[in-house]
Amino acid sequence: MSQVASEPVTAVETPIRLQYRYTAGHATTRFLRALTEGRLLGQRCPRCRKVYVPPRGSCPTCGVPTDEEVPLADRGIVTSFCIVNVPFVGHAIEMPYVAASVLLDGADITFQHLVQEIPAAEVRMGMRIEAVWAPREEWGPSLENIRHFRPTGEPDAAFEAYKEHL
Amino acid sequence: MAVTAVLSADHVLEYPYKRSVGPVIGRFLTGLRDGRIEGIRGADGRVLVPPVEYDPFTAAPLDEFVEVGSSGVVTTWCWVAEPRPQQPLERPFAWALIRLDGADTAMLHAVDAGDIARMRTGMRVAVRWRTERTGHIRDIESFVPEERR
Amino acid sequence: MRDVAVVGFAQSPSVRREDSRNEVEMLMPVVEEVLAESGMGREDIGFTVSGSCDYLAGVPFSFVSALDAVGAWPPIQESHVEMDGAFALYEAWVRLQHGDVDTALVYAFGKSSPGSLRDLMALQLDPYCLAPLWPDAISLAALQARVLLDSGRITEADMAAVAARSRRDARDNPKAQVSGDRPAETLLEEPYLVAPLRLHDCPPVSDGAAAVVLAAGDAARRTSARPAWIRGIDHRIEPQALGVRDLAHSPSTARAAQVAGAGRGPVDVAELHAPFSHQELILREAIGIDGGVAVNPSGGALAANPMMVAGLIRVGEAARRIHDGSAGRALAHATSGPCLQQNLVCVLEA
Amino acid sequence: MAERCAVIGIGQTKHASARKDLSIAGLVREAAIRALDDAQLSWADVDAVVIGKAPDMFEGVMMPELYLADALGAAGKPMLRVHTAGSVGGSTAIVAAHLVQAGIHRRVLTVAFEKQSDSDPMWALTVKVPFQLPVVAGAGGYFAPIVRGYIRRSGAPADIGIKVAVKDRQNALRNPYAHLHIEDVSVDKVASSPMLWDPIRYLETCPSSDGACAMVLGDESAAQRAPSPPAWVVATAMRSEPTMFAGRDQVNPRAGQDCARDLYRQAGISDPRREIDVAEVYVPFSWFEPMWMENLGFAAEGEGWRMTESGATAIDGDLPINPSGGVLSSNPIGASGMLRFAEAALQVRSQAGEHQVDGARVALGHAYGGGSQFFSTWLVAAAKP
Repeated sequence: MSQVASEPVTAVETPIRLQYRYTAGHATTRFLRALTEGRLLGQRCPRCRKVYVPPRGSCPTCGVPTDEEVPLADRGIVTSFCIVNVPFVGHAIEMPYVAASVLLDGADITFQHLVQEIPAAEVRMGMRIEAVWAPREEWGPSLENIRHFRPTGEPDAAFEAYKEHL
Repeated sequence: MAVTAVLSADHVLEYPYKRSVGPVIGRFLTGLRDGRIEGIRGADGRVLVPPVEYDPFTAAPLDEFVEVGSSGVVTTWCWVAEPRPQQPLERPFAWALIRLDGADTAMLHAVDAGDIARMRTGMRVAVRWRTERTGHIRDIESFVPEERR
Repeated sequence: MRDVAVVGFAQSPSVRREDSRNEVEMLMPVVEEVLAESGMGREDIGFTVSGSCDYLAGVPFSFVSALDAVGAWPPIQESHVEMDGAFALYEAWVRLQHGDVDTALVYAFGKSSPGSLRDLMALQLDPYCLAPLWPDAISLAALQARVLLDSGRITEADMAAVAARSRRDARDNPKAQVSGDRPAETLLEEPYLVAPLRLHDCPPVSDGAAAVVLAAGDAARRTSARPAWIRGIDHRIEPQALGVRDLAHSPSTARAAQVAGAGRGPVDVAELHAPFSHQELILREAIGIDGGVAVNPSGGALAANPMMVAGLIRVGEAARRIHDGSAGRALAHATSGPCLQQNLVCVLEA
Repeated sequence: MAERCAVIGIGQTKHASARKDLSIAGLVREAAIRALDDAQLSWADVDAVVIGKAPDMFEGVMMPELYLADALGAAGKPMLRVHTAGSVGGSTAIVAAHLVQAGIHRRVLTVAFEKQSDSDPMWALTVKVPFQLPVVAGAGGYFAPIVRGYIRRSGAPADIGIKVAVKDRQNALRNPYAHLHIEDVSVDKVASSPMLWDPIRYLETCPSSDGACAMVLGDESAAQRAPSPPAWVVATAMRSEPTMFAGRDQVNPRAGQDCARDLYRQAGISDPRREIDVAEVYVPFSWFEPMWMENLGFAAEGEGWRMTESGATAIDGDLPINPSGGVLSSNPIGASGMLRFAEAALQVRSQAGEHQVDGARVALGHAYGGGSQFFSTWLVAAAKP
């Protein structure tokens, strides 16, 4: 097919597909296993006593292993949030949705999760929230067992309570 | 702390990279699509195949294209008894550095020789073109021992 | 130049698959051990630098979470190279030459087990005309080995002898992954993996981590009874395309060795980062190492090859021979890229 | 520190969402050649190359410096590859400066790049890894709650982000290399652009760019021989802290504060707001200008927004910030930090063209990366230190 007068080549497709087998490590495994039973498990640093969730097996500021496990409630507060109008690749979710920094009661660090069952414009910093779990038969080793968080209706936490978590 | 079997899961890192190639590689790939192999003259006068945009030793920009032959000599090779999934051939083959006629450097590609016994350094091989060509290094399906043609 | 020495070295065992620990969990004990050996606390470290590569585990920014292993709080002076840890050590040495800090922690980690190392190394190649062919790492090394064999400078028996000696020496190295005492003759009876390479000519796939502490001048003398002084360190790179290089020689190693002053005196021990057996023979010639030198008494990369770590381990192993008094002058080498494209040489003295 | 170090050559590409005319090598070359030409040097004059970029997954090339050795004239020379996330362009330049200051090399070429159009940065930055929390919609989703935290803490008026965006986009119109040239940019246009990650609007975010930046750094004798005025490197500083830890202040991270303090200490600066003439600060979302004003010690905590509001950070203000248009106008991620460093050097060399700040003698270059955890800064001056 050596046709001559065609356009010069300016780009080339070079698909890359790499397959990995990824292991979770002990701390993450125990956190995820607890989630399959509907429990939230943090870890406390033996040195600074801070409680990490999800635990990663170490304290980032002390550089030491964290092996004391701490059960945590599935409720807490929104410390901050953003209202997202950008499609979330691979997730069928109605926009806008609220991605919040969630501080569980008893934990010293936030993680991001969804806040729903409230109009996006009404979500507030300091708002009390609780987990809404997926039906038990859908549970797996994943934080996605918690579909989202929703307001509890309790009074908002004072700014002082979470200003160190921004 | 009780020992728990560690969880593991598949992770696929996949993207269909589309690369702009610039004028030099573009011309080489255009040539491949049209069934032609072009090298480029280096700062020392040697003909480099595949062409490079900049001289490997002086970094000078290169732009003098030289058409070279579609057959040449194997300067080194190895035998892949069990090809990997993304490699050019599914049956056992040789990787070889091949110095095409008119070129001074060797290019890497696969040689479809059928059997390791047919391979030797210094043997002549020729391009086997893919029928459907798009301007890609894989427009060269492989090289084949020349006497086989 | 300021006097800078390796004063501590620690490494994890190299294993085929480190399943139970993530990178941070793998690194933490190593960092702890190297600090203890150097008699330092985290607060005594002036500069921290690491080496790793995202593609090994297929996770972008993998070095970011690894920082958790050093407890970077209060904030630290820190850098990272997407290279073998030996090059991180070079950056640390530069920083100590710059002179505003006296101590440095260098660490490296690499888990090769999650992916298919042999295949993904193709991504180091020219992304337009080479990587799309997916030549695997062993095949590229095999092309180089045949150039050497064709030249008549070595035989397959020479390669097997390197492998046999490495495995034999590795028996004394509890951190090594592959060891044994099969003689070269029986290794040669094995089938080819990618002819002309047999399995024993190739490195194992390893997960591992290592750390080194460097200190300058008095700081080194305070912390170590017998510091391994870096008398010279240099690294050089070559063009990448295999077809334009002289694969039978390593001019970049030769140049780095010259600049590092390797030839200024005899060395007692050389730790060469030669992942493939024939590459040791190329490196010996490039550096000018004669038969009397103990090469890779640790077993070398043929016994354990955690990617991005194995080069740093060479420096650590060489320094260890000085620390324990078994060597007065040692040489370490690290490599990167296909077929010894980039090479670092470090000369250490008691 | 045995030697002085100066910037003696600067080059950058025309940044664009896709430089379809170039290969990766062609892209880095465009910047590198311009830096060499600026210094009137050839490849043979370069002793070593230090290159930086962000994750390799952007281009799908593992350790691309290996393939780029030819294009950057590195054959037979030392070559290092730095990667410190978004701050990498800055930390790469700092490693190069240290090579000169330590007396190891006389002239070092340093380059940083990203060719983001080979893939999709949203993909590369949010690769889904098993067992990790589902990531929320890219960098904007990560940083927007932090911006909200800043607004709450400082009580800043809601339009500060808009003002920054208008200023930087107008500045970019003076910079021929900038990716975005939005001729009709206005408060209304920014304010009415879609709210992507509330409180961050579309026109308050950085683009995704292909681009590269390069500098030639030289020792004192190289600087004396340079054809143009050198920008002397007065001080460099880097700080890192972990991504996530209990009690971490992401609005005003301590690593950034410590980094700035260290920089000023080395340079003997006691009042940075007055003693520094212009700063190129890494602002990928407009609200980060007031945040970094505080973090860098130009304003008291909670007061950074007043600098924006009063026009102090405008190109004719008392401390112009990002006269080049900044990251908001060009964002080849790996190069963005080096562009800040290089633009600072251009200013004190009086070579910034249309976006030159009158009388700039001392300039700050700043970069940050990761989750606001890696910081690198340098201070350059027209006068020899």
